Amino acid sequence: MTDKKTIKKSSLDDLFKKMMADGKRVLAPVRKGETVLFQEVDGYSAVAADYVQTTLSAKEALLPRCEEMMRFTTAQSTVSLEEGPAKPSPVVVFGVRPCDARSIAVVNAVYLKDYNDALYKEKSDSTTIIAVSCAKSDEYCFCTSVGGSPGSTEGSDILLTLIDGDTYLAEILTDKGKAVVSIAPALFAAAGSEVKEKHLADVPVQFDLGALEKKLPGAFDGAVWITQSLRCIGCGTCSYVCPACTCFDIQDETDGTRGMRFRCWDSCGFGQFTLHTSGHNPREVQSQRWRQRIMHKFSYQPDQLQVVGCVGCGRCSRACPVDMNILQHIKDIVEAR
Amino acid sequence: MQDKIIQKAKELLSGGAVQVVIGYGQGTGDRVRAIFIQKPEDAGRLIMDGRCVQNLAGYLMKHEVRALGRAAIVARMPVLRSIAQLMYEEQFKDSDVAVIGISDANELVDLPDLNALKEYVRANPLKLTPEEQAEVDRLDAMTREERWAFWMEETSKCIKCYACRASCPMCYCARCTVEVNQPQWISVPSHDLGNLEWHIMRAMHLAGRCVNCGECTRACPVGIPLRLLNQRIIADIADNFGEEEDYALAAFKPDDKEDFIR
Amino acid sequence: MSRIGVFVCHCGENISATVDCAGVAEAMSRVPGVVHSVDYKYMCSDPGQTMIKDAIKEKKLDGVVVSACSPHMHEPTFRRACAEAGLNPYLCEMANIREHCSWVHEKSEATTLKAIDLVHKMVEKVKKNQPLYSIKVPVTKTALVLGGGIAGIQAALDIANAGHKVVMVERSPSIGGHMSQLSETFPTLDCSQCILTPRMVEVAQHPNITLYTYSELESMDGFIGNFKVRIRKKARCVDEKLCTGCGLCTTKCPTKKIPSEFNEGLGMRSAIYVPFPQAVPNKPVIDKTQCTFFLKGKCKVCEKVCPTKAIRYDQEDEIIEVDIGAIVLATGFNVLGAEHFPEYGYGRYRDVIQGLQFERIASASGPTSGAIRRPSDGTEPETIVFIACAGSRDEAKGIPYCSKICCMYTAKHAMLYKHKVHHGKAYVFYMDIRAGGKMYEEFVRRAIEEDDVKYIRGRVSRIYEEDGKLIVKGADTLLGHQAIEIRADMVVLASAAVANDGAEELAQKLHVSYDPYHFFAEAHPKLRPVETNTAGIFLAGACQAPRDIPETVSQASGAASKVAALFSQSELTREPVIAVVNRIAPPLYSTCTGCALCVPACPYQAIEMEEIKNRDGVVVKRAAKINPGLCQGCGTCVALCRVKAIDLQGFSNEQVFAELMAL
Amino acid sequence: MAEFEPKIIAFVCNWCTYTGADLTGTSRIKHATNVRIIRLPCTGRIDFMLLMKAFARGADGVIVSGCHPNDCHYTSGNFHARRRWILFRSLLNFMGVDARRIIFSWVSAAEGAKWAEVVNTAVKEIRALGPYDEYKNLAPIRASWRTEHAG
Repeated sequence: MTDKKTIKKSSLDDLFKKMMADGKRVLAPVRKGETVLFQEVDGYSAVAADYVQTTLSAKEALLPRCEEMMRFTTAQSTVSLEEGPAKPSPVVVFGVRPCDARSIAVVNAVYLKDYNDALYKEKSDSTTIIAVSCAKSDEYCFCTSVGGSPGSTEGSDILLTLIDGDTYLAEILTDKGKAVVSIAPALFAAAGSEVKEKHLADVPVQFDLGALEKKLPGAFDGAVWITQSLRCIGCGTCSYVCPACTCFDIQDETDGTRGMRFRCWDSCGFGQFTLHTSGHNPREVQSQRWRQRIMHKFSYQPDQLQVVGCVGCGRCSRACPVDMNILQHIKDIVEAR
Repeated sequence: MQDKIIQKAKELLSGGAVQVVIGYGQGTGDRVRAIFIQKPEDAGRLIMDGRCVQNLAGYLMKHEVRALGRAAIVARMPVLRSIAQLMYEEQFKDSDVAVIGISDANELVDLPDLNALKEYVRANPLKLTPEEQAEVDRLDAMTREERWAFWMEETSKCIKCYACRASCPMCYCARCTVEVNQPQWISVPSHDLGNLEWHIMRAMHLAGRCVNCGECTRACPVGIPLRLLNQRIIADIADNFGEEEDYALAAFKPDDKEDFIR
Repeated sequence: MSRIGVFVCHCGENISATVDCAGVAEAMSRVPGVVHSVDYKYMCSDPGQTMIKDAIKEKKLDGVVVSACSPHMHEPTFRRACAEAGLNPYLCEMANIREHCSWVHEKSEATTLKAIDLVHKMVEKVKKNQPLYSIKVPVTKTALVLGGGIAGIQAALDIANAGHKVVMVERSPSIGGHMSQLSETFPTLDCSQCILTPRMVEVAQHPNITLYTYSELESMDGFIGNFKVRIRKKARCVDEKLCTGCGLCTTKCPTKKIPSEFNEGLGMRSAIYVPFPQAVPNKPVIDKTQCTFFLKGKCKVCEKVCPTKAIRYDQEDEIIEVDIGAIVLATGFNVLGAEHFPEYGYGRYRDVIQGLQFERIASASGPTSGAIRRPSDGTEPETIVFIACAGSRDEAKGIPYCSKICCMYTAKHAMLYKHKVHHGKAYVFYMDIRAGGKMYEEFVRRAIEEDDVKYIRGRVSRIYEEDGKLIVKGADTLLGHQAIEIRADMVVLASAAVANDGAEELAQKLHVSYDPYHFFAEAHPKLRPVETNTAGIFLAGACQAPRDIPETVSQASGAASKVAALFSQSELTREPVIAVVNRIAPPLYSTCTGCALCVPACPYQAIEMEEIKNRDGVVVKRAAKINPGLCQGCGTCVALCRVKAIDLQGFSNEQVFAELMAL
Repeated sequence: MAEFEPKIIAFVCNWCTYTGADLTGTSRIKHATNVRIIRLPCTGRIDFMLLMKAFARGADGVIVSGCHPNDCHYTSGNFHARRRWILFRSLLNFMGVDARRIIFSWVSAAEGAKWAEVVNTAVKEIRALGPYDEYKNLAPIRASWRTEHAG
């Protein structure tokens, strides 16, 4: 049962300080030149205002771009695993957009469903998501087309919605959310009859997800993939900014007798992603990789994991150096006869 | 200008000289994007204005684009330079490509073949603009420690998405150095060392080849001013070696000057 | 897992005096992949090599690191030993813990730790070594001899007599070199020309020798067995085929007051000239810088008088290209110029001369027909002073070395003088007398004891002219630095022997090393004295260091025998240290991306682009291809290759990387 | 406290500097023990990435040395290398990498004494600059390995 409270914008700094005093690291969107990135902050004043979407998603709190998996030492004929560094303190991620919060379910489906990934689980358990509803959207946003909304609570521990210039409606959604409130109960007030809906951005539904999911299995051999991806240059930007992309690469690094294993982001957009040792590459050209991206998110993942691999945050389209607009491409596929 | 390009594209396509024209068209919102015109009647979609800065030369080497047939490419100066360099690097020949050249003065340039293009590029050597030079100088004026802090801050944003590489027409290698793992020269993970090594390596591998189109910086999703590195090298090449060679690192003069070798 | 054997050499005490060799061996035994690690007093000795061979067999080693001296010293030794035990020789590496460690550091823990590092890095390298197979290349059995002095003559004749072709290139119009200028030779006092001239003629007439005089090396490419040489044959302005050497042109030439190089400026020659009567070839050359026709456009006297119409004013330099298998460098030496001796008044006082000038004066064929006469007034000097070490062993003149020949020829000069001017007084100022050589010491004693030459140990501080005499001021250090003043009629300086003009430039053309004095460097001072660091290029005579005639001749024969040995095989084997372009599975075939930027960077034009075809014969890509015959293994392309598609055998990316990561 | 002993890695060509360093040995000219030589055929073979990796591996300084101009055994390897170093050094400096820690020299096969001097000067200079932790610690494997596990 959702507990609704209010909190003043002016109290957020206090909340931050109290959470930090409680031993939590607080990550929040910080403006860096033209980008807005989640970074550890020491107060609310550092938090960026007035942006539609962060440049990178909050996924990194749970799935870092480069993460130590284990460390080892080698001797004459043995390899021994070593204890890693001390566990980092619990994290509160503030300012997550509802679409990003929804994406956690997609990542969870990969890392916690069939196999329980200990590294991920550890982070997942110790991370609290304070999301903030979207009052603004742009032409790239399409959360409503993939089952989300600018005020969706899915995946958040607390969802804040600015209901007047100074007051947030705080929906306390989980035990982790309650734990945050309990750190600074005085900062929260009981909510009245406020409703968030009228404070949310208007994001129109752009395509019929069901129709897309039906269409894709038969579209594998179509020419659309080539046409759409002619301008795709094969970088990994879309995957790396995507909150729901989960693929990783494993890299070992050694220094003398010491070694470390890292898990690093990877992208199906890269030519080498599927390269076999034999030299054979089942996805030899970019159009096949583009198809994979769309198929995986909108067909394979719904089939296998019962989640749609896209939350409509629009980041990939915003960040794409060559203006590959996923929304436009999907609409074209749905509308094609 | 735009009309002339459309006209030229129509001619090339209808005459059968090319099967595809690579140019700029309307993108999302006020963006422009690369478009691939295959029919004369679609040529009207071509756009030419101040937003059309993406270096399209890389598409000439893309498998699916090549499969369309002989291409004409709308080419401003950086694209012309890229084509000249790619030609020097034997990546394509005259029969592969026609150019619709546009001068820095925004005039259509008649470049009937790639040799003409090569001459044209040679006649307009690569130079940094005063503004670009000033930005390089601004960094040079910092202390070493400040520069280190600057680049550490910038490269810490790097996520190794390789958009800089993918967007660069000169980064066409079949297997990039970072993917060479016997031995693993460049640390792959996106940590401080991996990021720094990647960007040093990339700048060095573009030394003498970079055409200063700025695509890497535009492509970078986290806004790292990568082209500064290439611009430093472009200035160094001009200062130290002059401008004659096609590739400064495969050439030398017995009296090349330096002031640091003991 | 590798099975590496490590063999740590004590080199007697050369290494073990400062490095804990047993400690190094022990440390290596703990390195993963090392299955055998021992130390021994002399690894290069027979028992030492046997240890290695036995270990290879018993422990089934797949890599060997010999930790001893420089690989330049014993790498071939140990690689051969490994090969004899059935291990591919290129799976053996040396760690240099002598030259680079024990000899340059004091005994300390740091020294041993460094040795451990040096050995460890080679262990890591050898793990990445691949078996390699030496490359067979054909040998062009023609030798190039650069220089036509006694060194070149001897080498050329020896090679030619062994049945091989020789191309001899001499810079001046005639062969003969400095030896042809000498009057008599020590210690036998036989006439230099009498023993040399027959050899010169033999060279000219030998069916296996092609002689190019008045010619210089233009450029050299290629490598041992397969050099390509371009020779610039300078225009003589005389058709050598037509010229009979009658000499009419030289006698009729109106320009006659040109100081003769052969006579060291003590005699004169004409503008069209033969340097000396016994010159080989006996064909004149027009000195374009002096000839009236070339300077003023008219004269042509020589053309008019020539009975065979052999004069060719419009003759141009000719470039001759030859394929060569080996090169003997015999370009000789020079003597220190006049400008270095202001204190002796050389160049200012006409009667202060240097040794080669005295040779001409004493020579029967010289300007005075062998009579000892002062250059200034032609009188017979009553008192003569010889100054040894004029420039030699003098840091201030930049010549710290001993010129080696001066002690002997000064004694000879003094003797020749006394034999001709019996009543004259001869003084020799010297620092030390170095007369090591067969009959040399006896020769000097004879000068002192039989010919009454006065030897004064000390240096001359100054010479000045006074009343037609040269006042030589010096000190006798054996008499407690007693000041000495001699009123002499003539002074002879034993000027230092220095590298020949253009030696540095020539070394650079041939890619051979040279020392700080521009003498060419031998591959090893003791064990490879006639070889250079560049395979197939050998040294003879004073271009390497000051030498006398017997030494020069024996070294020339040594070089010739090296050439003959090389030519005795139809193929030679080369180290397989060459670059290769990788091949991988389709569809990439090679990681080479075909950018072709390595092509212009290769110093040997060894890289070309090739088309790779699939099994249907369709060209799938273009990739670089290294010609193994031309590649010399510098690795410039390897460093340049962005995708690392080119690698260098023996110094591969994996090997070098492994070395670095071990440090 | 003991003096800081810098770790210096030298990349040298086989024909000039390596042989020159041999001559240092043959001449018994004593010098500091800090330098470890890696032998390559030619300076032309020295990839700039080797220098980068040397610092990543924990070097405090690097020496690069080969034949004097015009003396290259392979004619022009050192000329190519020289251009490479001109650009590489400038780039490193522009990125704030401490280019003073890379010492470039020409040492011929005859310059045994010069090699000793290059080594001693390098050791002195790098010692004065101190450990290059700034670079070494970029890699997590060096920065975050707990000291009790240090190998």
